[in-house]
Amino acid sequence: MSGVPLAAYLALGLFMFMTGVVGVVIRRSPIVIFMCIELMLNAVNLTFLAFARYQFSPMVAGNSFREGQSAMAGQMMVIFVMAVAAAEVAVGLGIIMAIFRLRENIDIDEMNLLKG
Amino acid sequence: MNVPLSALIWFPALGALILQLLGFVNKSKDIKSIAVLFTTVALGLNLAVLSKSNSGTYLFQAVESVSWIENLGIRYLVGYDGISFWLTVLTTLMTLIIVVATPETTKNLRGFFGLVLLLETAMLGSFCALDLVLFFSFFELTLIPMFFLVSLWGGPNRNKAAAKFVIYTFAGSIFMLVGIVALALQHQKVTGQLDFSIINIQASVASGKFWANAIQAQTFIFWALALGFMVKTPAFPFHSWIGDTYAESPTAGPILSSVMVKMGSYGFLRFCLPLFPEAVQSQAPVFMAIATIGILYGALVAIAQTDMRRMIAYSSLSHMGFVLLGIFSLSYKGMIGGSFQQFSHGITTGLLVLLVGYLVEKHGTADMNAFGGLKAKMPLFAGLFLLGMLGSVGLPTTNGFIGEFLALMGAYETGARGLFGLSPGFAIASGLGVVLGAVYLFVMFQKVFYGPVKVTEGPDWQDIPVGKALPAFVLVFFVFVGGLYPNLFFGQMEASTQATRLMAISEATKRPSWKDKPEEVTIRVALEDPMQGQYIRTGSERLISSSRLHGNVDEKREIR
Amino acid sequence: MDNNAVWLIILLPILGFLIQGLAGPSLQRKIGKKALGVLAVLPIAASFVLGLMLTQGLASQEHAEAVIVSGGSWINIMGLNIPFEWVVDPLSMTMVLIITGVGALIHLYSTAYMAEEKDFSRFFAYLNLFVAAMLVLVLGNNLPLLFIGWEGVGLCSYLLIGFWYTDTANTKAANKAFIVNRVGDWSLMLGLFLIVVVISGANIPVEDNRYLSYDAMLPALTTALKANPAMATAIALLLFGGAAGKSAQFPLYVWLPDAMAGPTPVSALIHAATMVTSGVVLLNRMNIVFQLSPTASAVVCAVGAFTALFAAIIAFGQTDIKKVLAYSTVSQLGFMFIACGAGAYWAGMFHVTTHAFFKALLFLGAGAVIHAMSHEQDMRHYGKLAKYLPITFGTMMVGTLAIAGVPGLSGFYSKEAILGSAIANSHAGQLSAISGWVGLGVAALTAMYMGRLAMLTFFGKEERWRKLPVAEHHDHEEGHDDDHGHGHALTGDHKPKEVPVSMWLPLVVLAVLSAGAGLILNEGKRFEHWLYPSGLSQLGELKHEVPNLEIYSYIAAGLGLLAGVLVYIGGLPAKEGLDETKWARWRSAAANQFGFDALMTNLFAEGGRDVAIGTSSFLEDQVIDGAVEGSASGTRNFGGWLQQIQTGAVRLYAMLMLLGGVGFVGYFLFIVNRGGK
Amino acid sequence: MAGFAITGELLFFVALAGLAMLSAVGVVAFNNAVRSALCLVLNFFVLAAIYFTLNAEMMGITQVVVYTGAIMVLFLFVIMLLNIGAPQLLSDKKDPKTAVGMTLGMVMFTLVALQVLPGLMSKTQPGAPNDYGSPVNVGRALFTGFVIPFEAVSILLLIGIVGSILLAKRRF
Repeated sequence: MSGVPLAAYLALGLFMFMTGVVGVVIRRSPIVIFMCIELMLNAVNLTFLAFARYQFSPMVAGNSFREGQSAMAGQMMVIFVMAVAAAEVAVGLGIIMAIFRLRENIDIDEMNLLKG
Repeated sequence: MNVPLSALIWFPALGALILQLLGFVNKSKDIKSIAVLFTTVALGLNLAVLSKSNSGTYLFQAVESVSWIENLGIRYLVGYDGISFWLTVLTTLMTLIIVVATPETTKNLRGFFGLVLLLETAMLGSFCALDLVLFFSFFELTLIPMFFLVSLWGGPNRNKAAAKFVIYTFAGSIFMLVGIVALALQHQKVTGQLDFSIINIQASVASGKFWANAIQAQTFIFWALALGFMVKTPAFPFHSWIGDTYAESPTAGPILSSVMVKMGSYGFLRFCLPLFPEAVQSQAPVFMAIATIGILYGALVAIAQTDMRRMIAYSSLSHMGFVLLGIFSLSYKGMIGGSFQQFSHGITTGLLVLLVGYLVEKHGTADMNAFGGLKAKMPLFAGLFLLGMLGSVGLPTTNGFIGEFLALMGAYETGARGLFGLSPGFAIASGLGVVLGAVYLFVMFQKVFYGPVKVTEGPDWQDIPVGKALPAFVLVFFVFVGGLYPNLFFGQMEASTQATRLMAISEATKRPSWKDKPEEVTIRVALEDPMQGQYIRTGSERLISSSRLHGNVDEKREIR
Repeated sequence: MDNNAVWLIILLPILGFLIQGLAGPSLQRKIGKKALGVLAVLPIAASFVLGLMLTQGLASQEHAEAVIVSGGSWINIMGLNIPFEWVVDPLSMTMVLIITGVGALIHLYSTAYMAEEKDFSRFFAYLNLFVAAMLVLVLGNNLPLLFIGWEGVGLCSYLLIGFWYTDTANTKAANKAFIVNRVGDWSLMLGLFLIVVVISGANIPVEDNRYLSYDAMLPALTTALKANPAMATAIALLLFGGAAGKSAQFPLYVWLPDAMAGPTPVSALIHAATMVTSGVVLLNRMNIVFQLSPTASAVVCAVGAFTALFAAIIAFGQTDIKKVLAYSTVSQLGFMFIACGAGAYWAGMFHVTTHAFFKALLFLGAGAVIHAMSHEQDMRHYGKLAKYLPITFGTMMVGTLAIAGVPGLSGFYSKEAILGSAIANSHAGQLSAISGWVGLGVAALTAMYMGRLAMLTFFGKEERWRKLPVAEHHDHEEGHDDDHGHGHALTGDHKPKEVPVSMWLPLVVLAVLSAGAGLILNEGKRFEHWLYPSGLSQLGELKHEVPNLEIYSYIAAGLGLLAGVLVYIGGLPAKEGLDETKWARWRSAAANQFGFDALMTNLFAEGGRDVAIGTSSFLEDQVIDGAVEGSASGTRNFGGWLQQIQTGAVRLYAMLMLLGGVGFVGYFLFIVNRGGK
Repeated sequence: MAGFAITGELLFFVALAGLAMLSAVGVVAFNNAVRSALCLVLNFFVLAAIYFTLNAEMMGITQVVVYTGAIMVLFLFVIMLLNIGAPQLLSDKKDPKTAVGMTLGMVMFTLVALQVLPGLMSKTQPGAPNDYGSPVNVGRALFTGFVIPFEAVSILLLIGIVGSILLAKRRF
């Protein structure tokens, strides 16, 4: 039904992922870095769904998966990624708030508590 | 009463757990009473298990085998024989002594006794484990309680001492683990079965198949295991943890340690000799040299110490040297002397440490220059100390003499006959250690107990109360029992010691095996000397009397 | 008499030890020192009586045969069986009689000598234990039992020398005695091992695996050694090394003079009469080994002769009355070893016997003098004591003449036997004859320094202690409980008093023995036939007939005594102790043992301690522990260096991660994939 | 390149993809955090649309609800709370990291794209049934085969809630 090749979805996913990676590296604001992480997660989600749609394999692993469930497994992963992302954002933003309250500054280059 | 061996091994750990859970018992006196109860029961269980012992066999007794990690061929396999027999007694006895001798004023008594009991389980487990992985687990389990005992109840430098002890011992064990795995893989290579049971591995070794194409590997694996045991024993030059550990531990530390070091020498007897016959034979001179250097070096360094506990630590190095000397003489007398010395070292060192601990408890120092003329104020204490000291220098009629005498005789004999590339020089030089042993102990005794009284103030300068001296009396009793009636101990050890020796020195197919059928168990003649290619008949060999063996006794082989 | 009584002989003193040691202090309070003293003497005396009865039984036989009383087993393992077993034979019974007889007298003497001592029971506990250990040594039928006694007497000697332990010098002397003895014990132990190795190596059957029991061992050993004489020399020398330690032969004699720090009865019992002779007993027991090795015998002779001469010369330099007697003991022990080296073992034992009598007498007499002189031991403060201490004087003179070798007294006969057999026998080659002649010279020297001792103590022109300052207040009667008698120095106004009966009675008995024993025992070679009924027949006949030897001996003793009397008749030569005369240099050199003791001390005690401290502080702390600590700090430093990478800049981490990712992906996609194709 | 043809669907996808790429670049490129956030919202919407083209309706809906509805609101809320309007606070200085990071990103993109994508160009026909993304099917899968992970995730979310409350409290 579709004339769009799988590779196109993957290319889009890859691009978004790399954009996110570059963003994490070059931006100093922790909030933006967080957004870039969300970007990467979404790129992964896209990839999952693309494979779920195109790479229909009858069996994945063991006998616990009925035929066709690999398609469902992709979607399930997406749901879980979303849940994890939600939790992560909630906690992460909470941390940023706490740090801001503590230091009145959220420049990531000045957070070096990890310095050995 | 039929007590399973596992009940003995795990009872102290159970006791430790119960002690932690009895939260409503808060008085330190009650806690101590409970701990005494547990350790007494453990000793009782030990005797109950051993009362069933058959001294005529070298096969393992009270064997229990439970599958543990099936895929890897690891089993919970425990049992005892004549070599571990007295070591388990030493463990339960010394633990009881420690618990009785621990003053009630010790902080956090509950935790303290918990760790001591846990350590008891670990040590008993090490002495009874017949599966290499199980042995290793128990072997390492001893480190944890010991670490906390030193680091929580120790002296001023306790943290460093505890870390040094654990890391050093652990570093040695790593090699051991590698050796254990290599051994199991070799077994798989030979028989197709991955197996960590020493009974099976030794059976394969005894048949000569095991090392048939791996003589090089044998030496390497032997050294991997030996390194771990050498650190534990301790053997020169891997001994430097012992001084700090003795000096910084609470009194219980060195006493426990004096039992724990037996795990090293026991390891040589239990694993190295039966499993690596060719390597043992070829490396015997190295170990004899190590033992000799350890004896002399330990004594020499002990002379220079001013801290009594540190001195006793180095004397341990010296005394354990005699154990190694006896074992690696590969002569029957030497090995039985070395095994006996293990027991007597535990007793005499325990006694000395206990008494020094009393001084430390009262005066906060073990520096011998801080004391003087104690004999005038504390005659009973001085008398007990003197007796312990006599045991330690190996005066005849004390247990120290028997072990050293037989170990030296064995070493001399093998050396004089030139077997295994040994020379009598090892025994001659080691004998000098007996002289040096007198030097450091007697000089220490003179400084602490003789001369003008140095400090007279304070109420603490009174004699040790008889009640507090009770553990010391028990140990003194054992010092003389061992010295005057050593046959009590030899009877149980003979069959296993001789079998272990023959496992190490016989030709491949003539080696005894722990898989021999009980009705075929025989101990061949004492002076049988496979290395000379003949059995020496002196008309004096005494078979272990046939009544003590299962079934009938083989007639001794005679090649003339 | 049932031979099992031998158990009683040993157990009685042990019982005494247990009573004194465990219940002593409380008994002392309850029944007093007198009764406690009786309790201490009784076991020894009873043992003596039992010993006498056993000897009776033994002597009544035509040929006294060794009886072995076996007890339980001690060490019994495959290939080695060491039971508790006792041997009743002439040699052991002779020693038993000496030990218990002289021992009982010394115990009796001590009850008075130590009467003012607070630790009364401790002293007797040690003394009883000593007797027990000595009995084990001589009665044991195997070498390990001998070794028990050997080390046991060493321990008792240690405890007794350090009896007054608050004085550091005493305790150091005690340590020295024990440690030097241990050097000898080391040698003895190696000898034991070698015996086992030789017998088992030669495939000689030994009954019941009793490799070290005399009766089983000696025949086997003889056979084995005849095939391998080199081993005989090795064993003999190792055994002699042990004997030299215990019997204070050069160079291991150094502990004996220092051991005089102990109470005087101890010096008499241990360091004169019994313990130091155990070396001779050992050589007698193991004589076959020495017979098979002329080389070792020659060494024994040479060491004995040298020790005899060396110690006799040193004795001239001593001013402490006990030290003179100590060196005299060393010198006399040298005589005994000359005899053993020459193969006349019985002569050695003969001298052991007579020496036990007269040397115990001399020591106890010296003790009486010391007791009378407020514990002053320096002969330079004595003089003209004969009139104050008539009994002591009389008995000591008997002892002096006996040791000097005056004919008719016991010392003459035993020395005669030694010198005669040494000169006449060629077993040890030329050395034995040389030793004999040296011994004759030493006999003269002995007479001379004993004359010196007698003159300085009992004769002279003046009572020299009168020159000492007068005490400000004298409270002699208060006793010396706390300071063990060292606090009351001899003062100018001191009046010596004769000792009480319990002290002079042993002196008289010993004097009688010293005078008569030699004559009686030597009659018709009685002693030789008693000890060696069949002779050492398999080893060749022993000669000890030397023409005119008696005359030489008369001359030696006479000249020596005369010289001693003439030089010292006027009391102390005016310049003794000062270094202006030509003799003074020699005298002080002799007093210092020609620097030998200092050399040994520097070399082994000081040097050894330096080595130990050096080892500890350098090898142990720097190298071995240093390597451990070094690896720890090395790891820490390396970690510290790596730590610098941890800047804490999160973005840098991210960057590095990305870099790593690129590298990783690149590696797999290009290198691995390519390689795969 | 069999079966590969320019169809309406492809054009529609290209348009959506372009929008998604632009908005993604916008997230990184804008200095102002609010603008970045808005770009991200746009990106999420577009992604939801793309999910619909993949027949994953349920996922598309969830994307809108969870991401744009919940997460992005949270972001904007925080930005507002912290008052990050002041541009100097968050504006980035010029930094070598920018150039290096971008280069590395492009290298990585090229590497992966060149290696992975060409082999998959021919795959144009979907394998899964068309109704695989319907709420019915997703729900059935979620509550049967994947019920344990689902419950685990619920616990995770609970922990997240507790954690964020704890962090947000002024005093601990």
